[in-house]
Amino acid sequence: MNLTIILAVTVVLAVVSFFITRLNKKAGGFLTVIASLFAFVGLFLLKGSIGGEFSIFYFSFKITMVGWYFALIMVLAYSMTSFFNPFWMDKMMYPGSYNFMYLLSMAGTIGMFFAKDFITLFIFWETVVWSSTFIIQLGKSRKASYVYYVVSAIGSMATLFAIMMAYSVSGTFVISEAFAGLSGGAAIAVFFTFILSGLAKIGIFPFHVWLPAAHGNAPHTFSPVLSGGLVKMGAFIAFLSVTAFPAYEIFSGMFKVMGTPFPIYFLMALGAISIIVGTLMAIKQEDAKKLLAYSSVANGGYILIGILMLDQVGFAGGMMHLVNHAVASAAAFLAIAAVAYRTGTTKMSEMGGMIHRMPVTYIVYLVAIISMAGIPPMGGFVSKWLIFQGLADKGMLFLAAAAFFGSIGSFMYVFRPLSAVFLGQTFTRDLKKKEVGFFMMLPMLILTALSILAGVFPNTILRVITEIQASVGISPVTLAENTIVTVNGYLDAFRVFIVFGFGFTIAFVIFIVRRKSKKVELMDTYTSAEFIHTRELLHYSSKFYAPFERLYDKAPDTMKLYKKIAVKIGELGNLTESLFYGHKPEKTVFWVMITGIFVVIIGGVV
Amino acid sequence: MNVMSFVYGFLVLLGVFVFQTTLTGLNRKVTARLQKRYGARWYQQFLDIFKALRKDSTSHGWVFDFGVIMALGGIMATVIFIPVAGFEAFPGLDNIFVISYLLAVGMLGMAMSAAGSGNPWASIGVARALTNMLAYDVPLMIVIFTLIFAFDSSSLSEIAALQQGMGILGWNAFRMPLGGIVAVIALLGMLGKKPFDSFIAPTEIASGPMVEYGGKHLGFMFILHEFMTFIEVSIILSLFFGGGATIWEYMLKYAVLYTFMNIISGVMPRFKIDQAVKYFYRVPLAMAIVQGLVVIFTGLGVTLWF
Amino acid sequence: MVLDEKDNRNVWEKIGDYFSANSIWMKWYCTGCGAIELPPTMTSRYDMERLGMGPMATPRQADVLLITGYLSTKTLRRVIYSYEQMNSPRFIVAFGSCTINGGIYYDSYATIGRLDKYLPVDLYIAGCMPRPEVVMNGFNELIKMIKKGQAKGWKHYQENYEWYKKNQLDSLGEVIIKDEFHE
Amino acid sequence: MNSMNNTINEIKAALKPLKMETPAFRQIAVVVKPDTVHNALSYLKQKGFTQLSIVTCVDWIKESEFELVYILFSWTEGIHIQLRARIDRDKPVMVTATDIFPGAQYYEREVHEFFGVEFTGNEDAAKPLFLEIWDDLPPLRKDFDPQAYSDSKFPMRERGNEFVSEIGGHDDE
Repeated sequence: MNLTIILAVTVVLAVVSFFITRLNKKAGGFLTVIASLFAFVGLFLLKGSIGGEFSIFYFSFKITMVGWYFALIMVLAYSMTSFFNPFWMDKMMYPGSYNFMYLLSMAGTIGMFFAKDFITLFIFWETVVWSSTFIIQLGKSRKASYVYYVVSAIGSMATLFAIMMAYSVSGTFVISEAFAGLSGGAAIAVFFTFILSGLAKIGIFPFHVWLPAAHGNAPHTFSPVLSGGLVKMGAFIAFLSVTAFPAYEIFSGMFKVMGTPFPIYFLMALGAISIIVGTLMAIKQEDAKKLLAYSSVANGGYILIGILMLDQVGFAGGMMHLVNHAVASAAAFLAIAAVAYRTGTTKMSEMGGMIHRMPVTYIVYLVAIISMAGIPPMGGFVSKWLIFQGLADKGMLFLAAAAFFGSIGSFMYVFRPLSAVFLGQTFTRDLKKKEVGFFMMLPMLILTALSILAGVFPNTILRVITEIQASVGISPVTLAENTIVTVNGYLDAFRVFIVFGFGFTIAFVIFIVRRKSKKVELMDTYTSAEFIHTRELLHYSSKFYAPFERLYDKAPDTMKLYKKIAVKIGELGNLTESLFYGHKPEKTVFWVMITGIFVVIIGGVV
Repeated sequence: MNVMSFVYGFLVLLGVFVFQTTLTGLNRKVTARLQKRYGARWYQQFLDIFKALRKDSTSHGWVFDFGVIMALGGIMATVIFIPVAGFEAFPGLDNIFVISYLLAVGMLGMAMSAAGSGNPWASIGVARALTNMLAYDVPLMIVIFTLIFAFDSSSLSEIAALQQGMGILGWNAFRMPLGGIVAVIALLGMLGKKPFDSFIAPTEIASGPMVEYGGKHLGFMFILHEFMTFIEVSIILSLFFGGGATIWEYMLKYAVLYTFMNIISGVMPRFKIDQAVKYFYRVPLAMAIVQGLVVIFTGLGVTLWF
Repeated sequence: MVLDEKDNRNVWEKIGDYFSANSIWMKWYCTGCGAIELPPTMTSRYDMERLGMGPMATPRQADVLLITGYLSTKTLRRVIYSYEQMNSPRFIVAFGSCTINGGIYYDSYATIGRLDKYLPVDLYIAGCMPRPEVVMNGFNELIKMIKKGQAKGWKHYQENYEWYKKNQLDSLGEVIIKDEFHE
Repeated sequence: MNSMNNTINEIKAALKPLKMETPAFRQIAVVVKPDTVHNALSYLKQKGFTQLSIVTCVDWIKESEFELVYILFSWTEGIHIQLRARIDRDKPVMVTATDIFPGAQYYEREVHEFFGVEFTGNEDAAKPLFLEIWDDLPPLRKDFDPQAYSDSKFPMRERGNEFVSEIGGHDDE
C-alpha cells in the first residue's frame, strides 16, 4: 500500500462525503466509516514499506517506524469513532462540514506523522488544527473552539519560530538534520519554543485549559478522537524534541537533576504538575466528558514523562501508554457518548443506573477505566508499571510521588461516572431506555478487546516499541516470551491474568454452590426503615467527593487567571487606543513623536 | 506455571484463611480485654463467616453479584502472589506494583458492587474509602519507591531476604526509621482501623459499602476482609520487618504486628475523612519525602547504620 | 408454639443452626425506652459478645430484630418494612411488656397492643424494663431454641403470610406510606 | 424588673386583654378575644417577640370551648408571652398566623390534626402531619375515647394463666 494513495483517497473522500451528506445524511456518515477503515487497513499494510522516502508536490515524506506507530493509533481512534457518525448526523447542525472536516483532519494527522521535513509537518499540523477547530464549534459551545484555537496557535507559532531559528543555523528543514549545530542559549530557546506546541497539544499544565473546554463541548462523536487521537500529536512533538533534537546530547553539559539535564527535567516536572492538576480537577467535575478531559491531562503527564525519559524502560512505558490511553480514553468517551445518545445529557447528576438499561456500554466503560486507572489485567497497568520502574530506576522521587498521586487519584475520578451514570438508581425517565444498536456497540467492543489484549499480551505492542527504541539509538526494553524484564524486577502479564482468572473461578464456584439469592428491586434498599418512593432522591451522584474537594476549592484556577490576563491585555489595548486615537489630533501627534524618538534613541544605542 | 502451582496456590489460600481468621478472632479478644470485657470465643470469626454464608441473601442485580465475585477473585489472586517466608506459589511474580494494583481490582469490584446496590450510604462509603486510599497510599508508595531505589528490586521476597540475617537492626524499619513509621501509620489506614475507619462507620453511614450485603454476599465480604488484611500486613511485614526466614517466624512476627495495630486502633477515636487526608499529607508525607531524599542523596539506610 | 415438636431437620440444617445460634447479629429497633438497657448488656459488665452476639448496622446484615419497647402504628410500619428486608433465617426478639400487651400504653390510640399479631415473635423478654440479666437470660433461651430448631418464626411468617398481612392492614390501614414526606 | 413592668403596661394598653397574669418569672399570660389574635400577634412580633415557640390547644369540654395558646419569646428582653384565646368548640375556626410567622404552618397543621381546629387562610392546614392514616375523631379531643379506639383497632391479648407458660408468640390460629 502506498501512502500517496491513502492520503489522496481520504482527501477525495472527504470532499465527496461533503456532497453526499447534502443528499443523504446517513450515507455521508457511513462514508466516513469506510474512509477511515480504509485508511486504517492501508496504514496497517504500510508496515512493509518502512524506510521509504518520496515526495508529492512540495511535501516530502519518510515512512518511519515511529510515524507508523503514531499514525496507526491515531487512525484507530478515528476509525472506531467514525462508527458513531451516522447516528449523530441528525443532531448535527452542519453534517456535511462535519464529515468533511473529520476526514480532512484524519488525512492531516497521517501526513503529519510521516513528514520528512518541518514545512510538511507544519502544514499538515495546521490542517488538523484548523479542521478540528471548526468541528469543535459544531458542539455545545462556540467559546470552546476559541480556547482551543488560541492555545493551539500559541503552540504552533512558537514551533514555527523554533523551526525558523533552527533553519537559520543549519540551513535545512529536514527533521533529522534541522537541529544540528545548535548550542548554548539558542539551543535552549529552540528546544522550549519547539516543544511548546507539543505541550499545548498534550495539555501539559499551563496549557491544559483547552482540553476540558474542547473535549467537554465538542460533538460527542469528536471527543473520543480529540482525547484518544489528537492529543497524541503533542506526544509526537515531544518525541521529536528528544530524538530529532537530541536534547540529551545537546544539554549533556548542563546542570543535571538525577542524571537528567535540567531543561528536560523541568519539562518532566511540568508533566508531574499536570498529573496532579488533572487529577485534582477531574475529581471535582460534574460533567462526565469534562472529567474524562481532565483525566487526559493527567495521562498526558504520564506520556510526557515517559517519552522524555528516553531510556530503556520509562520510554517504553510512555510509548505504550500512548496506545493504552488512546484505546481506553476513546472507549470511555464512546461509552459516555452512547449514554448521551440515549439520555441526551452528559451531566452525571442527571443520570443513574444505566447499567440496567445498557449493560454492554457499562462493560465497555468498566474495562476502559480499569485500563485508565492502571489496574491489571488491562493495558494501562503495564505501561504505568513501566513508567514507575523507570522512575524508580532513576530515583526521581518527586515525579514518582506525582505519578503515584495521579495513579491512585485516578481510581477516584474514574469511579465517579461509573457510580453516577451506570450504577445506583435508574431515573424514572430512563426506565424505558434501550441499549445502543450493534453498529455503535461494535467499535466499543473492539476497543475493549484491545484494552484487554494489551494487558494480557503487552509484548505484542512492546515489540513495536523496541524497534522504535532501536531506531532512535537507545537500548530496547528486554522482552522474553511473555515477560517484560527490567532492572528492578519483571512482569509476566499473562501469568498475572491467569492467576486472576484462577482466583475469580474459585470465588465464582463458592458463590454458585451457595443458595441462590433473592432478587429484589433496586428501590428496596436500606433507608433507615423510611419509605422513599422517588428514585432520583435515592441516587448519590453530585458532589461525590465533597469532603476532599473542600480541601482544595480555594486553590487558584488557571482558567480564571487567563481570563484576568485577557482582561488586562484588553485594558492595555484600550489605554493605547485612548492615547493614540483620542478626539484631539494633537495628542496623537505628540505620542507618535515621543514613540518615534524613543525608537530612534534605542536603535542608536543598540 | 504448572498444575502444582495452582494446587499450592489453593493451599496458600486455605492456610491464609484459617490463620488470619483465627488471628482476627484472637484479636477480638485482645480488643475486648482492652475494654475490660471477656470477649468472643477465639473461633467466633469462623462462626460468623459460616453463618453468613449459610443464610439467604438478597441481590440487587447482576453487578451486585459480579462485583462481589470480582472482588474476592482479585483479592485471592493477590494472596497467591504474596511470598510467605520465601515461599511463592508462582515464583517471581511478587512484584510490589503488581500486588498493590491487583489489590485495587478487589477494591474496585467491591466498590462497584456496593454502588450497584443503589443505596446512597454505600456510595458515600465508597467515596470515603477511595479518598482514604488516596490519603494513605501516596506516602506509603513514596517509601516503597525509596526501598526499590535503594535495593534495586521491586520483589517483596527479595527485599525481605535482604533484611534477614542481620538481627533486628537489619530491618528496614530500623534502617529507615522515618519510612518505617510512615509504613506503620499507612498500614492503619490500609487496614481501615481507627482512626481511619470513617468509611465503614456503622452508626453514621450504616457501615458504608457493606450496607446492602447480607447472607453469602456478606460472608464474601468477611472472607475478603480477612484476605485483604493478610495482604496488607504481609506487604508491610516483608518490606519493613524482614519477612520471615521460616514460616513460624513469619507467623509470629505477623501476629505481633497485627496485634500491635489492633491495640493502637483499640484506643483511638475516629478521624473525619478530610482530617485523615490532611493528616496523611502533613506528617507522614513529609516524613516519607525526607526519608526518600536521605536515601537517594546520602545512601544512609541502604547499608546498615553500624 | 409447641415446644416438643418433632425435629425433622437434616444434618446440614443442624450444622447451619449451630452457626446461627452461636453468631447472633442484631438489628436494634430502639423505639422505646428499652434501648437504654442495651449498652450495659453490651459493655464490660455483661459483655454479650462472649455469646457471639453483636449489633449490626442494617437489617440486611442482621439475624435478629430486637424491638425494644412500645410500637406506635408509625413505627410498626417501619418495623415491618425492616423485617421484610432481613434475610432468612431471621428472628424477632421483643422486649418489655409494651410489646406483649401494650404495657402502660394499653389504651393509647396510636400504640399497638401485641406484636405477635403482626410479626412472628420468637421470644418475648418481659419486664418494664427487663434488666440486663434478664436480657442475657432471654438470649440464652433464644440460642437454645435456635440450636434445637425451634425458633421458626420466619417460616411461620412465610406460611401464614396472608394472616399476618391481614392483621397488619386491619390495624395500620397501609404498611407502605406515600405522602408528601415520603416521595 | 422595670422592663417587665413596662412591657406589661404597654401590652395592656395596646391589646386591651380580657385577663393578664404573670404565671412565672418573666412570663406573661394574656387572654384576648379570638378575633383580635391576629392583630395581637402582629403587634407582639413588631414589639420584638420574634420567636413563635409553639401553637397548641386545650380542650375545655365542659365549657364547650377550645383554648388556643400561642407562646412567643423575645430574645431582646428574655420574656415569654402566652397568648390565649378561647373559641367555640362546635365550630372551631381561627385566623391563620402563617402570614406573620411562617413557621406556624406546622403547628397549625398539628392543632388541626389533633383537635380539628380550622385555620382560615392556611390552605395546607388540613393536610395530615403526624398521624399517617387517620379515620376517626381528632384524637386529643376529650370526647374521643382512646380505649375504645384501641380495642377496636389493636386486639389485646387475653389475660389468663396460660400466658405464663407461653414462650413463642404465635399460638392462636
